[in-house]
Amino acid sequence: MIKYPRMTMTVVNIREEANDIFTIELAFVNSNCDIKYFIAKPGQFIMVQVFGVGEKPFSIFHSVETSLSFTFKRIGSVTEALAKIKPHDLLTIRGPYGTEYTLSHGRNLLIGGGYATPPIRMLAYELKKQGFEEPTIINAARTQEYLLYSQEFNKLTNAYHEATDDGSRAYHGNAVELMRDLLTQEKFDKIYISGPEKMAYFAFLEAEKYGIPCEISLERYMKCGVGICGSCVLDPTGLILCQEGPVLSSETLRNIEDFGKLLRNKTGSIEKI
Amino acid sequence: MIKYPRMTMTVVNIREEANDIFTIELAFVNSNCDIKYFIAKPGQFIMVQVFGVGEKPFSIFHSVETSLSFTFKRIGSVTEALAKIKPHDLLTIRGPYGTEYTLSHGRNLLIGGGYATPPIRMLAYELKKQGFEEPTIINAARTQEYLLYSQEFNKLTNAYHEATDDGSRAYHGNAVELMRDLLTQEKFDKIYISGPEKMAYFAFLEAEKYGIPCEISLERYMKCGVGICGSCVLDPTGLILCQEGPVLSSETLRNIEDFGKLLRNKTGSIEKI
Amino acid sequence: MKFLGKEIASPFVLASGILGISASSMLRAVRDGAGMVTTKSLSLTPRAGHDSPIIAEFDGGLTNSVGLTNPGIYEGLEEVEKYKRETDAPIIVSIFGRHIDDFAELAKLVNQSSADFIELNLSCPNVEDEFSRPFALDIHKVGKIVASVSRVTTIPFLTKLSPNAPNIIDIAKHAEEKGSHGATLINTLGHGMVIDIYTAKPVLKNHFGGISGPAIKPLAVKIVHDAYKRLNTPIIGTGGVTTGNDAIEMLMVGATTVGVGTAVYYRGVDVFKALDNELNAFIQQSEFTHWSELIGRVHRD
Amino acid sequence: MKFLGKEIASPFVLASGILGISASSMLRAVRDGAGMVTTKSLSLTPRAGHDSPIIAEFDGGLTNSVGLTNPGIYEGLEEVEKYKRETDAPIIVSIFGRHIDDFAELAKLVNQSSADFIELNLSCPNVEDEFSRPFALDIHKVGKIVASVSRVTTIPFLTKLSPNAPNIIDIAKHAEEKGSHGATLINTLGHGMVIDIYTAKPVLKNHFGGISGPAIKPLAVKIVHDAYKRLNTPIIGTGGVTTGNDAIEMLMVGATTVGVGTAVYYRGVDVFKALDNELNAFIQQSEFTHWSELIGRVHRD
Ligand SMILES: Cc1cc2nc3c(=O)[nH]c(=O)nc-3n(C[C@H](O)[C@H](O)[C@H](O)COP(=O)(O)OP(=O)(O)OC[C@H]3O[C@@H](n4cnc5c(N)ncnc54)[C@H](O)[C@@H]3O)c2cc1C
Ligand SMILES: Cc1cc2nc3c(=O)[nH]c(=O)nc-3n(C[C@H](O)[C@H](O)[C@H](O)COP(=O)(O)OP(=O)(O)OC[C@H]3O[C@@H](n4cnc5c(N)ncnc54)[C@H](O)[C@@H]3O)c2cc1C
Ligand SMILES: Cc1cc2nc3c(=O)[nH]c(=O)nc-3n(C[C@H](O)[C@H](O)[C@H](O)COP(=O)(O)O)c2cc1C
Ligand SMILES: Cc1cc2nc3c(=O)[nH]c(=O)nc-3n(C[C@H](O)[C@H](O)[C@H](O)COP(=O)(O)O)c2cc1C
Ligand code: FES
Ligand code: FES
Repeated sequence: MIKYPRMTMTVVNIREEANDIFTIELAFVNSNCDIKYFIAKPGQFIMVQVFGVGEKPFSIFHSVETSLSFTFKRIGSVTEALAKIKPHDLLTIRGPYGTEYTLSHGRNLLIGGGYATPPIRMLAYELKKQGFEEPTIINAARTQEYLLYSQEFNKLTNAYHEATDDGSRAYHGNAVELMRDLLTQEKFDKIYISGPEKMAYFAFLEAEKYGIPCEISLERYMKCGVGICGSCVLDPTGLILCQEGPVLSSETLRNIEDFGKLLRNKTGSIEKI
Repeated sequence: MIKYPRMTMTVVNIREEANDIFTIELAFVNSNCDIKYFIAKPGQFIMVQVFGVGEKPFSIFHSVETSLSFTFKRIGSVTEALAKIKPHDLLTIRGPYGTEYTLSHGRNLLIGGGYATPPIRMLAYELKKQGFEEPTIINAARTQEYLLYSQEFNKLTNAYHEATDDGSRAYHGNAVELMRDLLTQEKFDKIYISGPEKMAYFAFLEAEKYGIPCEISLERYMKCGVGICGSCVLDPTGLILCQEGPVLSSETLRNIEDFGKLLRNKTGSIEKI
Repeated sequence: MKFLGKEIASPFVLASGILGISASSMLRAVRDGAGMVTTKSLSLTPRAGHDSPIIAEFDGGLTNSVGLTNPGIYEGLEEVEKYKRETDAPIIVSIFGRHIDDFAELAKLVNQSSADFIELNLSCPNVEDEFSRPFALDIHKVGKIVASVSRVTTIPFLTKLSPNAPNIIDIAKHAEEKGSHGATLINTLGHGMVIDIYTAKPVLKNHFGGISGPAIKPLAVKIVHDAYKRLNTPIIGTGGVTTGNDAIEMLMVGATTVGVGTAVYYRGVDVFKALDNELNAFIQQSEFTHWSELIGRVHRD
Repeated sequence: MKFLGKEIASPFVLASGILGISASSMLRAVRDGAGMVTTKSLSLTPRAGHDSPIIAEFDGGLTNSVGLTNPGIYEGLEEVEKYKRETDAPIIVSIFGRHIDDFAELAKLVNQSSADFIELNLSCPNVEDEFSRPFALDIHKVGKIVASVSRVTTIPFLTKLSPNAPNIIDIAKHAEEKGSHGATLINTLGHGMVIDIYTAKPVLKNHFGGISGPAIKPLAVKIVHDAYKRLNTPIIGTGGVTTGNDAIEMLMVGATTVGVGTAVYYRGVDVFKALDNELNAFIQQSEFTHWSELIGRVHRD
């Protein structure tokens, strides 16, 4: 009995979304594994392994029976190797792991920041597919080159907003500032966030002021992804992010003192975010 | 994943059927094991372990959801220890293992000899339960004290015959001689045999003369009971008796040169039967 | 029930290296029913350990090459203080060193903390290339380390040994004679390798790792069984315990308490609750009244 | 594909001690797709071995204490003759002795038979009490036995070693230098113990036994991997191979052929047919054309 089988998958396609941001599409190779396919939920992640280089967690961006995709930013050794991948190469993954965004009716605000936007994109598609109300979407990035999926978001909702730190496109400012403006004008029932933790943290504080429940996807250094190495644990509750996250609700986040402030690095030492 | 779990069972009852012949009834203890119960088929056997003494194969004599029974003759260390068992003691068993008698319509002759009669008793009950025609039964033993289950057989069929080697009761002679007599008078479609191998062998030869198919239960020295130690293998086909027997058909037996002649002892050496 | 003088609420001990980096995760294990916890093995300076993948599963357990990732003894002991502010459940601080002398230095630091016990990890098989052969294979080195730690500590300490040493029982006895107050048996079995057949490459980044989980349970049970006959000090029986029945086996052969590692992988951190329930269900149906009566049962009569 | 000069139809080898008492059962394995078979280990005189229970299953494999049951070398070699009359598939005669000198005496007898190869079982962990520590733990004794066998034989012989020796690779190399023509890696891992918790007694009559099956696969794979780097002679990679994928791992790390033991317990004697099919399915979907191309693949690039 293998609890979490590894799957060797074929690279169908790799494309550069923006400078240093790539999307890889993988196809299941039927014979390779007991698992013939899986369909992941928005918010869930996979561990992707490049042999000889390493294995890192990535959010699932798109998932159907035959294939799945993830988007990544080139920042270190594994993402460097991934950026060099060619179609027909093999990659080994395990997962999907972790919690998902829970879809709910009402006026939803979706906020995605930088290369952490993929789960928000997947969530927006899922809301549409399942016939939920059109959400309001904020997509924020440093500059306009890094605004991922603009065209798609535009098609998914009429209430699509963009923000760039440098004002190179649309709203001049960050996601939280834009959100703050929106909240003064509109009422929301729920907010979904995926982005840099500082951004997510301030967005959460803002939502708390208005009493709007959030679901926020967090990232931590994850070595095992399956709840044993302890590197992703959040204080003081001992929440195991790779299993009980990455998507956390406001109730949970209120008890996480680390949120927006501290994380553990490769050695397990506590660092400021 | 355990392929063949061991079950610790409670002794409900032990009774002496005849001199040195005992029957033990065991009850399943629900909490002890993943297996809550099993129902064995006539011909199958279990490995019974007396801790600190040893483990030996025994035919199942009676099997219902809550309990099972086996009959044994006191001849060596394990049966010696079994004879001393008291109600409420624990015994560990594994199984049921092996092939079963296949029930068939028509005129059936059942032949049981000595302490190998239990599977024949179980078969007779099963035929009755499933509404098959009343079989003819031959029950043979050295002396009348060793004629097991006489009353029950009498109730199970009107065509019940007994034989004793010393003539102390009923027919004076062995099972094969009685069978020979019967075959001259009656026509049978199938013969089921369980008894000492020499007896079974000569009964088989007799049946072959008349072209009547048999199913015969054999015994060999069985150390593992699960097809790996090789001690129960029959030449020249390499038949693994603990798995592919103990019940063998005439077609199979025709190819077994060892049948009635040779067996392997504790060391694996070949001995004459 | 007391273990080396400290009250424990259950026989289950979170094994070293499983979630033991932060006070918060260890407190969680205690809330979930662990009687005692062990920290991740701590060294004098922080270590990043090996790159991922650090675990490769096979049919029967895990191979791991975490490589002793830890934030170092100083930060580690801060977590111990956080932990002790919240609970009385004993905490064992696991330490390991690059050199023989490191152990005494580390033990001195732990001795000054609120930790209840020390565990000497002499046997991690994941850093051989770096540290040469594990100390636990060499009876003389083990004796030396144990003696040096014994001289500088006042709190009890345990010695954790490797099943790779054919003379593990002799080594455990020797450690006891040199002052060890208990033995943790066993560490992972070294080394295991899992190959990805589609790429013809080892799955672990470090190529091989220590073996844990159900696969090593009969080995651990045998070692604890033999150690019980020779030792006068308590044993934390560790290796493959995944169910209450596994724990009962471990206690019966002579473990005083039962270490739980890989079971957290299979059953989550609330495995401790499940193990407690499974153990209690057995006790209730048996002639026993407390789990401590199971200890060493196999050796009776 | 040839193994030590003899043609083999598949890489799968019936491991010693599994059904290998009679020619008939070994022929069955060959009919079912085994490329080669190994006899039960034979000694100078017949041995009854230990009393049943001789196997105790656990979650991950078997512990066994068969205790080297065998009808003795003379009767064993009669079975070899029967076997060779029916098939060209090579047969390996496994031998073991109580004393160092027994091996040469046994090897001489095998050398005069129709056997293709000899295997020196230096490592059975089930008879320690009787024979003191297995020879396979002592590099010098192994060297001595191998040299003595080398002097009296003309047919190739393999040395079967124990994973309990931390220096198993050095020992395998030493054996090669002393004349061994190949290595069988590994024998069972010793010792394992399985406890019946309702009676608080060991399940095995002999209390403990050697561990086999999936539980030891990563250990066997690592040992074969390391041995391949050091040895110039072929390796029968043995330990836990249960599926075609397991066999592929074993070949890729460097096994020339693959021993199959406990898988017969799990999947029956026709496991050889299943393994052949699973291996061939993989080959057909891969860039390879023959299984022999998999050998040592992990060491490329
Ligand atoms: C649940 C989850 C989902 C993720 N999804 C995505 C995704 O969809 N796309 C994407 O590009 N990235 C994602 N990440 C982050 C991604 O795992 C890291 O970027 C990855 O470590 C990069 O690997 P590398 O070897 O290229 O760089 P590394 O050499 O590992 O890292 C480069 C730098 O980033 C830091 N770092 C790495 N990982 C983390 C982390 N998790 N938290 C904080 N700092 C870190 C390192 O300390 C180092 O300074 C996700 C992480 C998590 C935990
Ligand atoms: C499938 C099967 C079903 C069986 N069913 C029954 C049953 O229902 N009742 C019953 O009493 N016995 C049965 N037996 C036989 C029973 O297993 C033996 O009698 C048992 O070995 C006795 O164990 P012991 O330790 O008391 O005697 P042991 O000391 O093992 O044996 C005493 C003597 O009997 C010989 N012997 C033991 N077992 C066998 C054997 N299988 N074949 C040939 N010689 C043997 C020994 O060599 C020795 O000489 C069955 C055997 C098999 C294989
Ligand atoms: C992922 C992982 C990390 C481990 N890290 C350590 C460690 O840092 N120090 C240590 O002494 N043992 C470590 N071990 C060994 C365990 O504490 C335990 O001895 C071993 O895994 C056997 O128990 P188990 O089968 O219950 O896991 C680790 C084991 C695993 C699986
Ligand atoms: C029941 C049993 C009996 C064995 N008997 C022998 C033996 O006589 N000689 C020997 O060299 N190895 C013996 N072995 C070891 C196997 O040949 C093999 O090396 C070991 O079991 C590992 O392989 P596996 O996991 O495929 O079973 C025996 C193993 C088992 C399970
Ligand atoms: S990444 Fe290891 S516990 Fe979460
Ligand atoms: S009894 Fe072992 S093979 Fe049949």
